Amino acid sequence: MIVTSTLLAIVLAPLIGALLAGLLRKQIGRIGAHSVTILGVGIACGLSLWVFWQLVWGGAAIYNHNIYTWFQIGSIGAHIGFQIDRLSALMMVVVSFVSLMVHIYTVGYMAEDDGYQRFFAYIALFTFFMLMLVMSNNFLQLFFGWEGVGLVSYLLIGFWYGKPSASRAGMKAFIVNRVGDLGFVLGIAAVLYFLGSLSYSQVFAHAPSLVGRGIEIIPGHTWSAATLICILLFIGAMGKSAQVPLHVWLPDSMEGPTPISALIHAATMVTAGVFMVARMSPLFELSTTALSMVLVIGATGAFFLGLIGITQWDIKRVIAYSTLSQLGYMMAALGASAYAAGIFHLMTHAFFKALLFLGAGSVIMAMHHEQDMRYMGGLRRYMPITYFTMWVGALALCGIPPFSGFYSKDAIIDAVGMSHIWGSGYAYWCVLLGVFVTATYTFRMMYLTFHGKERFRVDQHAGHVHHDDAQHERGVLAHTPHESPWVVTLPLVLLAIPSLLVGMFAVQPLLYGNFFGSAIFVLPAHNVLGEMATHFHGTLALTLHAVFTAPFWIAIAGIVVTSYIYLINPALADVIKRALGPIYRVIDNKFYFDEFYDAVFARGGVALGRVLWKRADDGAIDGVIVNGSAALVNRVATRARALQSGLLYHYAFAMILGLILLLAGFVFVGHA
Amino acid sequence: MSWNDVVTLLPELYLTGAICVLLLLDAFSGARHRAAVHWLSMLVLVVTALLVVAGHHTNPVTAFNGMYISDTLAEILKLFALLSVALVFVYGESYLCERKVAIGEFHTLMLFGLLGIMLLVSAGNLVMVYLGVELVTLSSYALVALDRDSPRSTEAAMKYFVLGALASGLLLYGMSMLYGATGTLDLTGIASTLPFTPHHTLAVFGLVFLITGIAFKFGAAPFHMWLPDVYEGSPTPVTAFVASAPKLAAVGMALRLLDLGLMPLAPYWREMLAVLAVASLAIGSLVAIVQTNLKRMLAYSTIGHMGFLFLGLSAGTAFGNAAAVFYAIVYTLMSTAAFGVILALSRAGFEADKIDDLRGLNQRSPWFAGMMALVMFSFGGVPPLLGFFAKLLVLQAAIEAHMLWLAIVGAVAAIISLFYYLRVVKVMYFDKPADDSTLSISSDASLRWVLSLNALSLLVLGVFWGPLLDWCMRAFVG
Amino acid sequence: MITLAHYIVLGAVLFCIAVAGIFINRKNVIVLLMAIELMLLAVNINFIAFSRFLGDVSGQVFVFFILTVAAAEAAIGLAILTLLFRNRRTINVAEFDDLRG
Amino acid sequence: MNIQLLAFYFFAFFAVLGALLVISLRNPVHAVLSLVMTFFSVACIWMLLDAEFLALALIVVYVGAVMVLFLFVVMMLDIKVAAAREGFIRYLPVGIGVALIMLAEMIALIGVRAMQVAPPPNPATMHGESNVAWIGQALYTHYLLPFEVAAVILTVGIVAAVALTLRQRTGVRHQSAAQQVAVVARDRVRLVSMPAERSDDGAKS
Amino acid sequence: MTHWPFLSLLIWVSILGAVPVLLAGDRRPRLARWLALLVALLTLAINLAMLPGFSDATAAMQFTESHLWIRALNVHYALGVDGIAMALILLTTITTVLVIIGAWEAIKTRVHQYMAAMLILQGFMIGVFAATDALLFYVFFEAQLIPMFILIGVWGGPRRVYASIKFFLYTFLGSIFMLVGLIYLYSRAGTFDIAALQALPLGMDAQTWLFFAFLLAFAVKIPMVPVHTWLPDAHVEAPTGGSVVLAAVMLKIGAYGLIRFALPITPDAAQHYAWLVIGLSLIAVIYIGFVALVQEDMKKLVAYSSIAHMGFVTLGLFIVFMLIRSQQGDAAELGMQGAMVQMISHGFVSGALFSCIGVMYDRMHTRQIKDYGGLAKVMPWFAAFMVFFAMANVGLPGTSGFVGEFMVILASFAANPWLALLAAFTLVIGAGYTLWLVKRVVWGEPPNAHVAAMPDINAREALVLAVFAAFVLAIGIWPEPLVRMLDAPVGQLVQTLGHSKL
Repeated sequence: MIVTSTLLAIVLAPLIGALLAGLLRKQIGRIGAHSVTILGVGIACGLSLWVFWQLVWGGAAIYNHNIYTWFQIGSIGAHIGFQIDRLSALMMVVVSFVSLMVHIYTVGYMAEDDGYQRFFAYIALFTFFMLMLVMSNNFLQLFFGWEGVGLVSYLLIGFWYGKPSASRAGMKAFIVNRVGDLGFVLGIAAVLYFLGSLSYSQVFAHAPSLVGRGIEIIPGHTWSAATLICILLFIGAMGKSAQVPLHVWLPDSMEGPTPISALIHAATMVTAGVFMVARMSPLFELSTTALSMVLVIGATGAFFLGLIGITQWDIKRVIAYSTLSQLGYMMAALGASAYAAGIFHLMTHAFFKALLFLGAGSVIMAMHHEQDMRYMGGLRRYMPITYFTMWVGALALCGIPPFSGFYSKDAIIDAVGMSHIWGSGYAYWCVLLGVFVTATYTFRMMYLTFHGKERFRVDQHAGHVHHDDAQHERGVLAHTPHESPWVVTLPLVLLAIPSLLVGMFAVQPLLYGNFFGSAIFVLPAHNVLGEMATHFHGTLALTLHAVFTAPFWIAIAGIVVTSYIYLINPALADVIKRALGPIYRVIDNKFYFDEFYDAVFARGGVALGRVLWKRADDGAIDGVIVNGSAALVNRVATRARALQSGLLYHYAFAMILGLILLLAGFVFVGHA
Repeated sequence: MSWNDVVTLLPELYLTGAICVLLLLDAFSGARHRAAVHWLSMLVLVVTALLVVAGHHTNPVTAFNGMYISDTLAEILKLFALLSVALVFVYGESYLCERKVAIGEFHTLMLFGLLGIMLLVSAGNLVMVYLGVELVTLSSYALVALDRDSPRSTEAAMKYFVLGALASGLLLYGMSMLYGATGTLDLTGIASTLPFTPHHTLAVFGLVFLITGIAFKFGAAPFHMWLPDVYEGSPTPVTAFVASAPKLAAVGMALRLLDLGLMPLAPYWREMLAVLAVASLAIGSLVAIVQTNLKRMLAYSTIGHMGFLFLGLSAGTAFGNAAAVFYAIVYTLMSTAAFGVILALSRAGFEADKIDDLRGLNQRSPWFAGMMALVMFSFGGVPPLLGFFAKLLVLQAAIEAHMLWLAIVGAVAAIISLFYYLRVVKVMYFDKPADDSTLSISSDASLRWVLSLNALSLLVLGVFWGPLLDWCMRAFVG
Repeated sequence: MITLAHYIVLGAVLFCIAVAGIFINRKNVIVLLMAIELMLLAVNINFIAFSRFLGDVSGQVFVFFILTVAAAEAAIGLAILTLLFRNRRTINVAEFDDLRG
Repeated sequence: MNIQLLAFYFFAFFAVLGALLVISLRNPVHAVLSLVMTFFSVACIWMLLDAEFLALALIVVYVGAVMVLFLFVVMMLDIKVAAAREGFIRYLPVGIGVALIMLAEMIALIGVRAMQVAPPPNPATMHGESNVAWIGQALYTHYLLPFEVAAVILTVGIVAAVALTLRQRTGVRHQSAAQQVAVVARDRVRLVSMPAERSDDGAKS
Repeated sequence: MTHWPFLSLLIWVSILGAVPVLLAGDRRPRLARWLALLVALLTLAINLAMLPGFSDATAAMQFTESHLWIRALNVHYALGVDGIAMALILLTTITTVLVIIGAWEAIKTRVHQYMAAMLILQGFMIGVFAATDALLFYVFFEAQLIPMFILIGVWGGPRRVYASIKFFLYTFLGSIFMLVGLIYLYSRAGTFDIAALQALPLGMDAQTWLFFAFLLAFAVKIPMVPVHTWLPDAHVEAPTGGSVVLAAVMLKIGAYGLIRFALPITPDAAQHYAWLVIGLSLIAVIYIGFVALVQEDMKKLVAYSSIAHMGFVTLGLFIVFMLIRSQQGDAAELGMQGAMVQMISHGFVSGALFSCIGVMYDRMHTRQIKDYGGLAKVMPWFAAFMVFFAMANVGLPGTSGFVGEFMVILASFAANPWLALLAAFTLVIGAGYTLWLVKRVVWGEPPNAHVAAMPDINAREALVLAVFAAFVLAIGIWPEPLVRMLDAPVGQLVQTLGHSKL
C-alpha cells in the first residue's frame, strides 16, 4: 500500500534540505548543510526503497493520483500528481541511491570549497526535481522536473562561476537542452491536441485512437499523428539525453565539479530522456518511423561519439564521451522496442558510470585538480581503493561478464540485432563496433591513469612557495598523491557493489520477467525481448554463453589492442595517430560539431541580431519612420516658417490668394 | 425705441457710461490713481457681468428693431469675455506699472474693445456686425501700439492695422453683395429671403468674402499672417487680451452671420470652413514646432486651435455650434492662463517670452511650473484636462456631420502640436535653470491666486465639464 | 442707360485696384492707408448702387456708417503711422520685418 | 447713348485713373491728390445714383477732412521719395496678374448679365421727400443703435489717437517742491559697511 | 448587493493621496516617502478588502458604480471589474507598493514629486482597468501619460528628453485614432457604455476601420512590432520605478484594451485580420529575440525581452479566432487564459528584473553589461534573485513565466503546428539572451574594484525582490487561483467572439 504522504515525503525531503542549506547557509554552516541534505536525500532513498519493496514484493497496487490541480480550463486540466509503478519506482531507487552516494562523496570532495553549502543545496534540489520527473503522472509535471533538472544542471556546471569556461558551458548546456525542449513542448502540445489530455493514463488509454489520424503539416503531405508526437517528444529526449546532434553540451558540462558529472551528467539526469521514451512506449509503439529514428540516432551516438573518447586526454571527458556512447546504446534499445533493456542499461550504467566518475574525481583530488591524463600514470600504487573500484566500473562499462554492464549491453545488442524496423541493420553494426570502441577508450583511460610511468613530479618545495599560484607548472604536485578519505571511498565501494552484482540479479526479472508490467507497452510485432526470452535459460547460462558471442570477442579485441599500445608499446599510439591523419583530426575535433554550431547558431544569431537591431529597428523603424517623420515635419515647418517673411505685402498677398482660391474653388466648382 | 429696448441693452449702456467716467477720472487724476483705475475697472466688469446675468432671458429677445439680440449664446460669450478681460487686468497690472505704460488708456481701450465684443455677439444686423467688429479692432490696434516707444510694438500695430483694414474691406464687400442679393441688412431677413433670391450666385460670392473676414478675425490660415507678429510684438498683457476675448467675439460673429443669417447657404460655408480648418491645423501645428519665442509659439498654437474650432463650426449642426462655443471658452481660459504665467515671470527689462526663459522653472517655483504644465497639457488635449474635452467635442461634431476625414486631419494635427507643448514642459521640468538671475515670480499676490485658480480651473472643469457643455448646448437647442 | 452692372463693375475695378495697391506697394505705408480708403470707396459704390436699384434705404445708411468708421480708422492709422516714423525714422514697408518667422 | 451714360463713363474713367495713380505714384503728395480726384469722381457718380447726401458728405468729410489729414501727415513726416526696389519690378507682373485674375473672377461671378436692369424710380421722391430726409428718417429710427455705436467708435478713434500720439516729455527735468520738502537726511547719504579688500590678491598681482 | 464604492476609493485615495505627499515638499523627503508608502499600502489594503466580496463565478462586472457624468453626451462615471480587471488591479497595487519601497533611497532629488507622480499614476492605471465607460477609459488611458512623462523626463537618464517625448507622442499617436473610433461608435450607439458598444451591430467596413484604430492604439501600448521602438528608449532612460511600472502594468493596458475593445466590438474584423496580428506577434517573439541578444545595455535587453513576451499575449488573444473557426472552444479558452496569465506573470517578472537592474544601477550608475561581472561573488543574495528572475524570464516551469507561454503554445498548436513551432522558438532564443546576460553580469570575476566593492542588497531591497519572487513562484507552482479568477470573463469573451456581428 502506497500512501500519498510517503510520496510527498520522498519529494519534499530533499527540497526542504535544499532550501535549508541554500537559504540558511550562514546559520547552519557546513556541517549543518551536508547534514540536512544528506538526511533529506537519505529519507527519500529509504522511502523509495520501501516503495519499491512494496510494489515488487509487497503486492501494492500501482499508485496514480493527482495531488492538486495546476489549472483547469474547460475540459483541459493540468494537475500535479504521482504515478508510481515499477518503472518509476525503479527510477526512484536509482536516483535517490546514486544521489545519496554523491552527497556523501561530496562531503569529502568539496571539503575545501567556498561554495560548500550552495553545492549541497543544488544537488538536493536536483534530487527533488529528478524525483518529480520520474514520479510524475502527467506531461506537465514531467516537463517541470525535466526543466528543473536542467536548471540545476546549468547552475552546477557553472558552479565555479569565476571560470569563464564554466559559466559558458552551463549556458551552452541550458540552451542546447532548450532546443530539445522546443520539440518536447510541441510534443506535449501535440499530445494535448490529438488526445485531449495531459495525464499519462488518459493519454495512453486513448493512444490507439491515434492510428490512422494524420495532420497536414506541409500542405499536401499528411503526417501520421503518432509519428509527429513521438518525433517531437524524442527531440526533447535528444536534448536531455545528449543524442546526436544535440550532444555537444555534455562534454563541456565536465566543467562542473566531479560529483555532478557523476550524478547529473552520467547517472540520472541525462537518462531522463531514456526514461521518458520508455514511459511513452504506448505512443512510440504506434510509430515505426519514430522508433527507427530513435534507433538510428541512438546507434550513431553509440559508435561515433564513443570514437571521440579515444582521442581525449582529459579523464573526465573520456568518461563523458563514454556516457554519450552509452546513452546511445540505451536509445538504440528503446528504438528496438527493447524498453526494458534500455532501462536496465540505464540502471547498471547509473551505478558503474557514477562509480567511474567518482573514481575519476578521487583521482583528480589526488592530483590536485589536474585532469589531464598525460600528467598521471602509475597511480595504482597510491590509491588502491580507487583503483580497484574503478576497475570494477571499467569492466562493467566494457561489458565483460559477469559485471553488470555485460547483461544490459548484451541484451541491447541482441535486441537491435533482432529488430526488423528500418535502420536496424545500420544500427546493429554501430552498436557492435561500439563495443570495440568502448573497450578501447576505457582501457586506455585506466592504463594512462593507473598504470605505466608516473608522469608527474612531486616537488614539495615548489608546492610551498607557489601554493596559490594558478600558473604553476603542470604535472608538478606539492604532495605525493594519496588515497582519498573515507567519505570518498565509501561511495566508491557502495557503488562498486551494484556495478558488479546488479546485472546478475536483475537481468532475469527485468528483461524477461515482465517486471514492468503495464508500465511499458510493446506491440507484439516489436517484441524483441519476448523473442529473446525464448532463448533465455537462466543467468548463469547467459553469462557462460557470452564467450560465444560476437560482442564479447570484439570487446576482448579492443582490450588487447589497447593493452598492447599503452602497456607494451606506447610509441605505437603516435604512429597510429599519424597514420590515420585526417580521420584522427576529425575525431579529435569531435566531428567539428562545436565549430559548426558556434559559427552558424551562436555567431550567426548574434550577427543576425545586430543586423536586425541596427538596420531594422534603429535604421528602418526608428531612423526612417519615427525620427524620419519627425525630421520631415521639422523640415516642412522650417519651410512654412519662411513664408512668414515679416513683410506686409506678402501677408496681404497671401490673404488675397486665399480669397481667390476660395472663390475659384467654391463658386466656380461649387456652382458647376 | 422703447423702455424695453433700453433695459435689454442695459449692460452695454452701463459699460459705455462707466467707460466715460473712467476716461474722465483718468484724464483728471493723473498717474496717482493707477490703483483706483484698476479696481474701478474691475468693479465695472463685475457690475456689467451682473447686469448680463440679470438680463437673462430663456427665449431670445431682440431690441432696437432687430439690431440687438439677447439670447443664451450672447450671454455665455459676454460673461466669458468679461471674465477674460478681468483676468487680463489682474495679470497685466504689475507689468504695465513696471513699464510705465499708460494704464488709463489701457483700461479704457480694453473696455471699449469689450463693448465691441458684447455688441458684436448680440448683433442682429449686418451694420451692427460691422460696427461691432470695428469697435473691437480699432481698440485692439491702439492697444497693440500702446507701448509707444517700442519699435516692435508699433510694427505689429501697423501690420495689424493694414491687414485688419483689408479684412474689413473684404467683409464689407461681401456684405454689399449679400445686400444686393437679398435687399436687406437684417440677418433674419437675409435668412428668410435667401431661399427665394434670384441672385443665388451673388449671395455665394458675397459669402466667400464674408468668410474671409470671419477667418481673419479668428486668425485662420491663410488669413492668419498678422497673428504671430501681433502676438510677439504687442505688450504681453495686450497679447493676452488679443488672444482671448476677441476669439469669443469671432465665434459670436461667425455664428450670427452663418448660423443665423446664412443658414440656407450652409452647404457652401461648411465646406469652406472645413478647408480653412485643414489649412489652419497644418500651419498651426507645423510652424509652432520651430519657434523659440513663447508668445510666437502660442500664436501658432492659436492658429491650430482655431482650426479645431472650425471643425465644430463646419459641422453646421446645433451640437457643432455648441462644441465651437465650448472650444472658444476653453481656449480663452487656457490662453489667459498661459499668458498669465508669462506675465508672472516677466519683470522690468525682462520679458520672459522665450521658451528658454522657462528653464528649470520647476526648481524655482514648482507651483507655477505645475500650473504652466497644466495649461500646456490642456492645450495639447491630454485628458483629464479641459482642453481634451473641447477637442473631443469638436471631433465628435465633425464625425457626426459625416466629416470623418476632417476629424482624422484634426487627430494628426493634435499629435504634431502636442510636441511643442511637451517641449515647454520639458524645458520647465527636465532642464536645469540657465543662471540664477533669470527667473523670479511676480510678488503680486492677487496675480498668483487668480492665476492659480485660472489654471486649476482647467483641471477642475476637466472633471466637471458637464454643466458648461449643458450651458453651451442650451444656446442652440431649446 | 446706366444699368446696375455698370456701377458694380466699377466698384469691382476700384476694389481690385485697391487690393492690388496693398500687395503691390512696397514703398511707404501711407499709400497703404490710401488704398484702404479706396477699397472702402468701392464698397460704398456697391451699397449705393444696390440701394438705388432696390429702392431700399438701408444701403445708403450703411454707407453713412462706413464713412464714419473710415474716418476713425484713418485717424488711428495715421496715429500709428506717426509712431512708426518716430520709432524707425522710415515708413518704408519693406523695412518692417523685425517680426517674422 | 444718353448723356447720363456718357457722364458715368467720364467720371468712371477718372475714378479708375485716379485709383491707378494712387497706387503707382512715387511721391505721396501726388498720390493723395490722385485719391482726391478719385473721390471727387465717385461723388459725381453717386450723384447719378441720386444719393446726393452721401455724395456731398464724401466731398465734405473725405476730401475736406480726411484727405487734408493725410496731406498734413505726409508733409509733417517729411517722407523721402523711395526708389523702387529691384524686387518690386520683378514681382510686379505677378502682382498685376493676380489682381487681374481676381477682377476677372469677381466680374464673372457677380452675374453682370442679370444686373443689366434699368433703375427704378427714385425711391426718395416716390416717398415725396428728399434723399436727406429719406436717410435721416431711417438713421434716427431704425438705425438708432448703430448710430450711437458709430459715435462710440469715433470716441475710440479720438482716445486711441490721443493715447498713441500725445507725448508727455519725459526728458524734461522739472522741480517737485513736495519731494524736495519731504526729503530727510537718511535719503541723502547711505552708510554702507563693506569688508576691507583682501590684500593677498593684490600682493600677487 | 450594496457595498462600499471600493473602486472609486481605490482610484481617488491614490490620486488624492498624492496631494499630502506633494505638500510634504522638497525639504522633507522622509515624510514624503512615508506618506507615499502609507497611501500605497492603503490602496493595497482596500484592494485586498475587495477580494472577499469578489465572486469568480460570474463574468459580470462587480463592484459597479455608475453616476451620470455628462448629461449632454450620456457619459457616465461608471466603474466595475471582472476577473481580468481585478487581476490587473491587484498587479497594479502590489507593484506600486514595491516601487515606492524600491525608490526609497534611489531617488534623491525632488522625492515628493516622484512619489506623488507614482501615486497619481497608480490611480490612473486603476482607473483604466476599472472604467466601464469608454470615455472614462480613454481619459484615464491618456492621463497616465502625464505622470509617466514626468517620471522619465525628470528622473531619467541622459537621453531622457528624447525618450520621454518619444514615449508620449508615440502613445498619443495611437490613442488619438482610437478616440476618433470611439466617437464614431458613440455616434452610432448614443452611449459610451462599453457593454453597449460591444453589443452594437456593425458592418464589416466599419468594423475594419475601428479595428485598425483600436489596434494602432493598443499595439503601440503593448507594444507590438513595428511600433515598439519607443519602449527600449523609454525603459533605458526611465528611473527604476518608472521602468518597473511601465513594464509591469502599463504594457498590460494595451492588451487589456484589445480585450475590452478591439476583440468584442469588432469581432469579425479581428477574425479577418487575425493573421496579421498573429504574424506580428510571432515576429515579435523571434525578431525581437534576436535583437535582444545583441544588446549591451541591460535595461534595453530586458525591454526587448518584454516586447517578445508581450508577443505571446497578442498571440494568445488572436489564435482564439483560428480556434473558434475550427470549433475548439476549450483550446481557445486556453489560449486566451494563457495570454492573461502571461500578462500578469510578465508584470511580476519584468518588474522584478528592472528592480534588479535598479539595484545594480544604484551602486554603479551604469547599465552597460560590460561594466559588470562576478556579482555572484560580490553580492550572493542579489545574484540568487537575479538568476531566479532570469529563469522566470526564460520561462522555466515552476515560475510564472512558464505558465502563460505554455498555455499559449499548447493552444497555438491546436490552431496550427507551425505557429506553435515559431512561438516555441522563444524557449531557445529567450534562454539565449537572458542567460547570456546572466553569464556576463552574475557569473565571472568582478572586472574592476568598483564592482568588487559593491555591497549586497540590504533588507529593503531584499524585501522588494522577495515579494516579487514570491508571486513569481506562487503563480508558477499553482496558477489555478489566478486562472479561476480569470475563467468566467475569459469564457464569456470566447463565447462572444464566436458570434459574428454581421
